[in-house]
Amino acid sequence: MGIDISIQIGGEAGQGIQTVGQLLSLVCQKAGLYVFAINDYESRVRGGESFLQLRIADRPIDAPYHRLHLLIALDRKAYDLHKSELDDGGLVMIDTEIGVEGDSVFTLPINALAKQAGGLITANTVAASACIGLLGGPLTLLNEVLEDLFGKKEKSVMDKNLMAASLGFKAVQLAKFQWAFSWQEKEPKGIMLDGAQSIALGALASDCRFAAFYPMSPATAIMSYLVSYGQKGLPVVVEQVEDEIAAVNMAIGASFAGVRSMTATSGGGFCLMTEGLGLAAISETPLVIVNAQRPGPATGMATRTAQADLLFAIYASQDEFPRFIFAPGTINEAYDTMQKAFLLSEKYQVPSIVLVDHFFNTSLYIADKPFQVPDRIERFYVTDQEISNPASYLRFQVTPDGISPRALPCNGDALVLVTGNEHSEDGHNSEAIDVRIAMADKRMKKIAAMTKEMKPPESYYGDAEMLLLGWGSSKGAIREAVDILRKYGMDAGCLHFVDIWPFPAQIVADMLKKKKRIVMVEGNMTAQLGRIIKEQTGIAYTHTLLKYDGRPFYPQKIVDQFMQ
Amino acid sequence: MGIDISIQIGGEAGQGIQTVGQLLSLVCQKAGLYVFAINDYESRVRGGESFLQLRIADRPIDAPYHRLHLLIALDRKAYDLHKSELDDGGLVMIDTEIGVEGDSVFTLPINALAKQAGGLITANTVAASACIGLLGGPLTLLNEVLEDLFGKKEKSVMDKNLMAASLGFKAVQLAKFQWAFSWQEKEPKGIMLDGAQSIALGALASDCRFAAFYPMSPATAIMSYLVSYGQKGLPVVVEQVEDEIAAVNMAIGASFAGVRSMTATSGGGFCLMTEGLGLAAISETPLVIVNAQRPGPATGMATRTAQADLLFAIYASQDEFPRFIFAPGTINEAYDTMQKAFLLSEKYQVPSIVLVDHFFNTSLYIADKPFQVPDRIERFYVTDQEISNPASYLRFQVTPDGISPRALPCNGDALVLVTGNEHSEDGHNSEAIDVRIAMADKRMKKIAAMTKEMKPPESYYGDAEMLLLGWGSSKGAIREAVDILRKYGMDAGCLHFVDIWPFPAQIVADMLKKKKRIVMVEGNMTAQLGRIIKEQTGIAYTHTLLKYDGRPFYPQKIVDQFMQ
Amino acid sequence: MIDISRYDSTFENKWCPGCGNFGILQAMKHALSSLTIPPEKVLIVSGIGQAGKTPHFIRCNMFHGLHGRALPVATGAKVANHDLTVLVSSGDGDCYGEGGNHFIHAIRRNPNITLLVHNNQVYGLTKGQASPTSSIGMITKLQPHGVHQTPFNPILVALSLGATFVARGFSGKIQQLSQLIQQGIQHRGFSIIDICQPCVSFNSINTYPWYQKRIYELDEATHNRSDLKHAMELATEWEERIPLGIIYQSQRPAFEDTIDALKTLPLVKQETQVDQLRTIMNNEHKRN
Amino acid sequence: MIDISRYDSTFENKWCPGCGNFGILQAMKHALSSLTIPPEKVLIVSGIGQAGKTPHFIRCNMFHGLHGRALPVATGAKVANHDLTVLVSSGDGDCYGEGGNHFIHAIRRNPNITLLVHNNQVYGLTKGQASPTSSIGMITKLQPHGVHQTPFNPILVALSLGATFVARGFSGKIQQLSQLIQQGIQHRGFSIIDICQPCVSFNSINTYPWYQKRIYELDEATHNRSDLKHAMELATEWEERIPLGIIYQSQRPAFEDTIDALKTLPLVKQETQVDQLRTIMNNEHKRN
Ligand SMILES: Cc1ncc(C[n+]2csc(CCOP(=O)(O)OP(=O)(O)O)c2C)c(N)n1
Ligand SMILES: Cc1ncc(C[n+]2csc(CCOP(=O)(O)OP(=O)(O)O)c2C)c(N)n1
Ligand code: SF4
Ligand code: SF4
Ligand SMILES: [Mg+2]
Ligand SMILES: [Mg+2]
Repeated sequence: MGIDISIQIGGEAGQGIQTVGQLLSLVCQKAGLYVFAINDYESRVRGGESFLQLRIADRPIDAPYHRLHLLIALDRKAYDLHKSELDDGGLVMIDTEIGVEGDSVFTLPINALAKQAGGLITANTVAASACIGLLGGPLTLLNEVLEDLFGKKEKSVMDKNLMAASLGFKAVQLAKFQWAFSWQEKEPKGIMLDGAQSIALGALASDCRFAAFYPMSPATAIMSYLVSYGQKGLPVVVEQVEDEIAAVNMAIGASFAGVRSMTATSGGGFCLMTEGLGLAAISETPLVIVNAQRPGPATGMATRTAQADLLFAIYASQDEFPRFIFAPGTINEAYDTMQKAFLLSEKYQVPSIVLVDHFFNTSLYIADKPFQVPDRIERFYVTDQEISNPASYLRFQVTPDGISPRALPCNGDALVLVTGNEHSEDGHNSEAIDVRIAMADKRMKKIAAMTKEMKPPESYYGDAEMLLLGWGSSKGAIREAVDILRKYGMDAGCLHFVDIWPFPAQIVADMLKKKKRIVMVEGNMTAQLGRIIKEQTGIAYTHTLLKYDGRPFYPQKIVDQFMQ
Repeated sequence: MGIDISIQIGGEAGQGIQTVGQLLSLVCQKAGLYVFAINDYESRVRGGESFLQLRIADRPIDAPYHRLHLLIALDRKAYDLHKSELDDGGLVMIDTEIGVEGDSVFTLPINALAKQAGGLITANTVAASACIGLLGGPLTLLNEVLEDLFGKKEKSVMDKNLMAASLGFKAVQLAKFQWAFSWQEKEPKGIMLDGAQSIALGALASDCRFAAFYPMSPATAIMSYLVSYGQKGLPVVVEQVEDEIAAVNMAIGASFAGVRSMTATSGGGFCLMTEGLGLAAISETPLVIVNAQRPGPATGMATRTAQADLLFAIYASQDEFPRFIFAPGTINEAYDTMQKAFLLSEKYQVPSIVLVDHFFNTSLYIADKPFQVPDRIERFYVTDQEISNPASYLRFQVTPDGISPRALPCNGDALVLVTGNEHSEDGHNSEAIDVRIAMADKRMKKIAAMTKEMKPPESYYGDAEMLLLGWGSSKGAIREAVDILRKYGMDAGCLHFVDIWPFPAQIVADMLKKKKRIVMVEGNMTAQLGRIIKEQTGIAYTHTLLKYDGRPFYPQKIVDQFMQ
Repeated sequence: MIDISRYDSTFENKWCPGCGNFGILQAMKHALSSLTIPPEKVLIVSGIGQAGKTPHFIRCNMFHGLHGRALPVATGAKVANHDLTVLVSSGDGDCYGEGGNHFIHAIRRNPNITLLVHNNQVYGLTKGQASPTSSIGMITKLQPHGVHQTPFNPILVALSLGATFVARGFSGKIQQLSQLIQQGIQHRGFSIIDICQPCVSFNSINTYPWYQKRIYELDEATHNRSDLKHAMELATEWEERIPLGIIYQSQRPAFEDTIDALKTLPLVKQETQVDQLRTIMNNEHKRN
Repeated sequence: MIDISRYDSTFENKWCPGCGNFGILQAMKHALSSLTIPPEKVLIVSGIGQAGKTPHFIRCNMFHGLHGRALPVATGAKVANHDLTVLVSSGDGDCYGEGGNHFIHAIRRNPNITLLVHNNQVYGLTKGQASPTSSIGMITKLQPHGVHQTPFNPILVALSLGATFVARGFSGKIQQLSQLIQQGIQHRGFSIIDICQPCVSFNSINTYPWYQKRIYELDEATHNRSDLKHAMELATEWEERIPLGIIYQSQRPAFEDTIDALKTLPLVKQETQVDQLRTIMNNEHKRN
C-alpha cells in the first residue's frame, strides 16, 4: 500500500497549529513525498477549535483522510474532540502537562523541552521534530527547513530552534509508531502551494494587471497573494474598495480601458456583483470573477466549504447572455484555468466565472507539473491600423461569429462607445426592434464557438459501468474513491468537470450513454451539476452522494456512502 | 366573429396619447365592451415616438392585435411609422393641417375644431369623439365620461369639452368605417386597471403594511399605486429608499417585526436584492419581491418587455433554499397571486417572488371577476400563550415539516433571535456539522408541502395533441392563438403556468405525456420554462416560439410562426 | 433599574481576550438596565464583523443580518413596531465601508434608532485589512505600502448630513459610554455613537494607551451641544486630542413621526382595515 | 483650442426642450475644446438617468454603465490608462442616491477624475420621484405628503470627506461652468462639480428663475479657496443665496500618484513582464 499517513494538529486558533503543520509539510516535501493539508477553523480570531490535517504519501493525493494516524493535540479539547478519529494503532501526541493518559496516548514534555531549548516559543519545533522522529524521518531535513525559515534571522533564533528540534527528536527515539517508514533521499515532487495561491499565480501568468476587491473569506487570500507578488516588479494594481459593487465595476472600467482585470469574492459579494456581470456582458467587456464558494444561504458559514453556487453562477443577472464557467479541481488545473478564463473572456468578450471554494483555497497541495509562463500573452483587440476607417469604427459591429473587433479607448483615432443599454453597432442606445434582435443574436451566436473551447470532463476509468460525477475541488477525493471501489472489485470510474459552461452537451451525452449508475458527488443538496446534465443532455443521473455540512469530501466516506 | 377592433393612437410623448386612450377606453367599458390596451414608449420624457393600442371586443381579450383598424396619428411620424400596419379597409384619422393624403386617410380639422370648442387643449376630446363617431357609438356615453372626469372642475372646462365632443362627433357623421357596429346598452364587464394596479391592490388585500422601494421601471407604478391607495386610511407605509439593497433589507426588517412587507423592482434592482433574498431565506423571514421584468442584460431596454428572468429568480443567491415563484397572466390572477404569495411566504417562512413584466404592468385590462377582500387575514405566528415556555423559545426549532413556530419580537416574553449565519435552534450562530445538516434539512424539508400548494398550469384544450406552453403575461395571447389554430382545424391547446416554483413536476409530467408537439412560447431566447420542465420531468419540448425584441406577443403572430 | 444579569447571554463569547468590544457590551447592558428597558422590548440589529456578533452576547431580541445592511433592517423593524427600542451594533467596515450608503441616508431619514459603531479602524473578523477609518500609512498585508486614502471622519460626515445626535465614546470608559447610550436611546431621532475600540489583534496603532493619551471628556456644563460650528471643529480633532461625549444634538421630527399611519398604534398592532379595503375595491368599480 | 464642432455627436438628443442639461453639455464641449483635449483622449463615464445620457450627445469615448456606478468604472479606466482625461456625468439620484457609497469613497481615494453632477433635485428619467437633494416639502406622486428627509448637501459632505476640489456651477451660466470644468480637469485629484440644473418637466420648485434669484459668483480675487472653514460656511448657503465657483481646493496625492506601478507608463502601455513572472514561479520552487 505504500506510505499514506494522516497527522492532525489540533488546538486553539493562535496556538501554533500552522507552524507545526508548515514544518512537517516542508520536511516531507523536501523528502520527495507528496503532502496535502486541510485547514479547519471557526469564524473567529482567537480561541475556538482549529485543526490542520496533514496527509503524507508516496503518490499524488488531493484529499484528506478520514482517520488519523497521529493526533498532535495542543490542548485538552483537541484530544477530546478528535481521539475517536484515531485509526487502530494510531497515537495521540500530547504535552505531559495536560495530564491525559491512555493506551494510545504518547505523552511528551513538549513545553518543558521547549523551555530547555531556550523558550516556549520553540514548542512547535519540539512537536514537529518529535513527529518526524516518530515517522522515522531524518533530523537533518528538519534542520534544513529551519535554516530556510530562520537562516536570515538572529543567530540565537536559529540555535534555539535547532536545539528544540534535537530535543524533540531524541525524546521519541524509543517510541514506536506503527506507520514509521524508511525515508529515501528524493527530489521534491513539485512546489507546495495553497489553492488561493495557484489562482493568484494563474492570474499573473495571464498578465492580469488590475484587481479590485472587497475582503471576503475565502477569497481574500487570492488578493493577498496578488498584492505580495505584485510587489515583485509586476505591472499590477490591486485595490481594496468600498464594496463588491465597486469592485466589479472598477474591474470592468479597467478592462474597458484595456488591461486584463479581475475580482474575487464569495457568495454574498457575488450577489452584489451580479448586476455588474450583466454590464460586462452587454458591453462585451472582458471580466474574470472568481467566486470562492462557502456555505450559505447569506452569511452561512464563513470559514467552511461548499459547492452550491453553480446554478446561481450560470443564471446570475437578468436576461440571457453567454458566459464561461470553470471549476478547477487541483492547483495545476487552477493555474491553467485562470489563464484560460482570461484568454477566453477576452477572445469572446464575455465574462468568465471561476468557481473555487474554501476547501480548495485553504488547502495545501503539491503541484505535480511546473507552472509554465507563456512567452507571449495573446491579446484580442484591434488598433487603428487594423480598422479600415477608424473614424467610423463600430464597437458592436455585427459579424458572422458574433465577435466584434474591439478597439481600446485612447489608443488611436477610433472612438469607443459602450453602454449597458441595448445599443446599435455604433454603441449608441437603441430600442429598435431589428437592432435589439441583431444584438441579442450577435451575443448569443458566440456560444457555438465557445462550446468548442470547452474541455470534456476528465475521465478516470470512464469506461466503467458506474460513474461518479463531480466538479471543482472534490476531484482528488472522487478519484481516490474510485481507486478504493475498484479495489473492492467494483467497476467504477469517474468524470470530473472543470469546463462547465457553455455545457459541452454532446460530448457528455456520449460519455454517459448506457451507464448503469451515474452518481452525482457534489457539495450541495440538489445535485446542481446533475440537474444541468439532465437539462442539457436529457440523461438523468441515478444516484446522488451529496454533502452540505461545510466540510470537504473524504474518499473513504464517499465509498462508504456509495456502498449503502 | 363579433366585435374586435384595434385602434392605435400614435404621436410624441406628451401629445395626449394617454388622454385619447383613456376617453375611448372608458366609453367602451361603460358600454359593456371588453377593452385591452398596450402602451409603447421610449425611455425618455419628451419627444420620441409612442403609441397606445386599444383593442375593443365583445369577448374577453388580454392581448394586442397585430393589425390596425383605425390609426389616430397625432403627428406625421406616427402616420409614417404605422400606416403599413393598417388592415385592409382600415383608416388613418389625422389632422387636416398635417397634410397627409391617401386612400385610407381620413382627414379632420382636429385642432381647428378644438379651437372652435374653446382651446387646443380640447383636441384630444375632439379626436376621441370623432373616433366614437366612426365606431357608431353614442355621444352620450362620452359626455358621461367627460362628466366623470371634469365634473368637479370649473364649469368652463366641462363646457369646452362637451363642445369639443359634439364638434368631433358631428365631423364624422358622414364618414364610413367598416368596423362600425351597433352599440348596445350593457353593464360594464368589470373594472378597468393596469397590471401594476392589480399587483398593488393584491398586496393591500393581503394586508401588506410596509413596502420599501427604489424607483425602477416598470416596477415604480406598483409603488405609486400603493402610495395613493395607502392615503385612503390604510395602515400601510411606503418608503422610497437610497437603493435596492436598502429596500430589500428594510422590508425584511419590517417583516421580522411582524408586518407583511414587500418590495418591487426590475432586473438590475433584483440583482442587488439577491443577497437580501438569501438573508430572508436563512433567517426564515417572510418576504415578497415583485420583479417586473424588462429586457436586459444590464439596463437593457427600460421601457420594453421581456420574460427572461425566470431561471435567475429560481437560482438567485448563493447556496440553496426553498422559495416560491409565481407569474400571473391576467389582472385577476395577479390580484389573487399577490395574496397567495404573501400567505405562503408567511406560512412557510420563505421568500416569494412574483414575476410580472413591462407589458403586464403598463397594459390596461378589464377584470373579469370582482376583487374580493377576505374577511380575515390568516396570520402565521405564535404568541406567548401558544409557546409552552416562552423563556426558552427556540425560533428555529426543528419540526417534522420544517416549519418552526414563529414568534414576533416585543410581543410577549419570548425573545426572537435571528441571524443570517448558519445557526442552531435557538438562533445563535453555529458551525457544528450536525446543526448545519439539521438546519439545511429543515429548510429544504418544506419543499414537499410547498409543492402541494402549487396550482397546476391552467389547461385550455389540454387534451390536444399539440400544446403551446407559456407563463406570465403572455397568457391572453397564447390562448387566443390556440383559438385561431383550432379555427384553422389544428388540434392545438395550451398550458399556462402561474405557480412555477417549487415546480409541480408530477402533475406537469402527466399533462405532457405523449404530446406530439410541445411548443414553448416564451419572451426569452432559451426557453427558460422549457428547460425547467426538461430538468424537472425529463420531458423535452419539441419546438420553441421565442420573442426577445422587447415587444409583447400578438396572437396572430404566434399562429403564423407556429405554422412555419 | 433592571438587574443587569438579565441581559447576560449564555452563548459563548467569541471575541479575543482584551478586545475593546467587551467594554461596549458592558456599557450596553448597563445602559439598558439603567433605563429599565427589559430584554424583550429591545431589538439589537447588527451586520457582519466582530461588532456584528454583539447581539449574540447580550440577551435581547436579535437580528444579525448581512454585512453592511444593519441600518435598513433596523429602520424596517422600527417602522413595523415603534414600541421596540432598536439598537444597531456595527463595525467601521460594516457601517462606513459596505454600508456607507445606508449610513448617509439613515441620517437624512432620522429614524428613532441608536447606532453604535465599534470603530476599531480595521477589519477585525476578516483578519486585519484596512478599513475606511484606518489611519494614513497603516500597513497591513493587503496594504503593504500603507493606507493612502483619507480616513473617513464619521463625526464630521454625520454633522454635514444633518445628524441630530452625534457622540463619541471609548470602550475603555464604560460608565461614560453607558451614559451616551442612554442619552442616545432617549434622543428622539437617529443617534450615532462612534466608539473608539481597540482591536488587540490587528490594530497596533490605535491601542488602549494611544487612546488614553488623547481622549478627553467634553464638559457637559460648558459644551454647547447645539452649536453646529463648534461641533464641526471638535469633529476635526483626532491626532492630538479626541473629544468624548455628545458632540452635537438637535431636534427635528424622527422618521416615524413623519408618517401618518404611525400616529396611533405601532403598525404591527393595528387592525386590518377590511372595510376600508372593500371600499377601495368598490370605488375602483365606481370610478370606472 | 480645438474646433468645438469636433465634439458634436450625430446621435439624436433625447432631453426635453428647455432642459438644463443642454447648458452642461455645451460647457463640457467648450471646456474640452479650450483645453485642446481631442475627443479620442477623453472618456466620459456615466450612470443611468437623464444625466447619464450625456456621453451619447458629445463625441468622445463613452462608457455609459449602470445606475449609480459610474465612479468605480471611471476609476478603473483611469488606473488602466492615465493618459485618458476622464469625466463622469452623473445625476443627483445616480451619484448621491444609488451611488452614494462610491461618492464617499472616491473622495477618499482622490482619483484624477472630474465629476459633473447634474443636480436637478429630482429623478428625471424615472419621471419625477424625490431625489436625495430634493427640498423638504417637495410633493411628488410618490411623496404626496412632501419630502421629509434632510436634503443631501453634496458640497458640505464632500468637504467633510476631505475632497480636494469642490465647486458649484449652474447650467444657465455656460461660460463659468466651462471654466469650472477646465479647472476641474486641470486639478490633480478628484474634482467635484455639483451643477444646479433645472428640470423643466418634473421640478417646479428649483426653476431657472428660482436659481437666477439666488446664485452669485464667488469673487476669484477675494475668495480664499484653501480656507476649509469658510468653504463649509459657503456650503451651507442655499435657500437665500447660492454661491457658484470653486468653493474649495487643496492638494494631496491623487490616487494614481500613490501607486508605484503607475509611475512610468500607463498600465495598459507597459510590457508583459515574462521574465519577472518566470522568476516568481521559479522562486516558488526554490522557496519550497
Ligand atoms: C457582502 C459581504 N462582503 C464581505 C464580507 C466579509 N466580511 C465579514 S466581516 C467584514 C469586515 C469586518 O470589519 P468591521 O465591519 O470593521 O468589523 P470588525 O470585525 O472590525 O468589528 C467583512 C469584509 C461579508 N460577510 N459580506
Ligand atoms: C439598479 C437600478 N435601479 C434603478 C434604476 C432606475 N433609474 C434609472 S434613472 C434613475 C434615477 C434618475 O435620477 P438622477 O440620477 O437624478 O438622474 P436624472 O434623470 O434626474 O438626470 C433610476 C432610479 C436603474 N436603472 N437601475
Ligand atoms: S480581532 Fe480585534 S476586534 Fe475582533 S475580537 Fe479580536 S481584538 Fe476584537
Ligand atoms: S425630465 Fe427633466 S432632467 Fe430629464 S430631460 Fe426632461 S427636463 Fe431634463
Ligand atoms: Mg472594524
Ligand atoms: Mg436628477
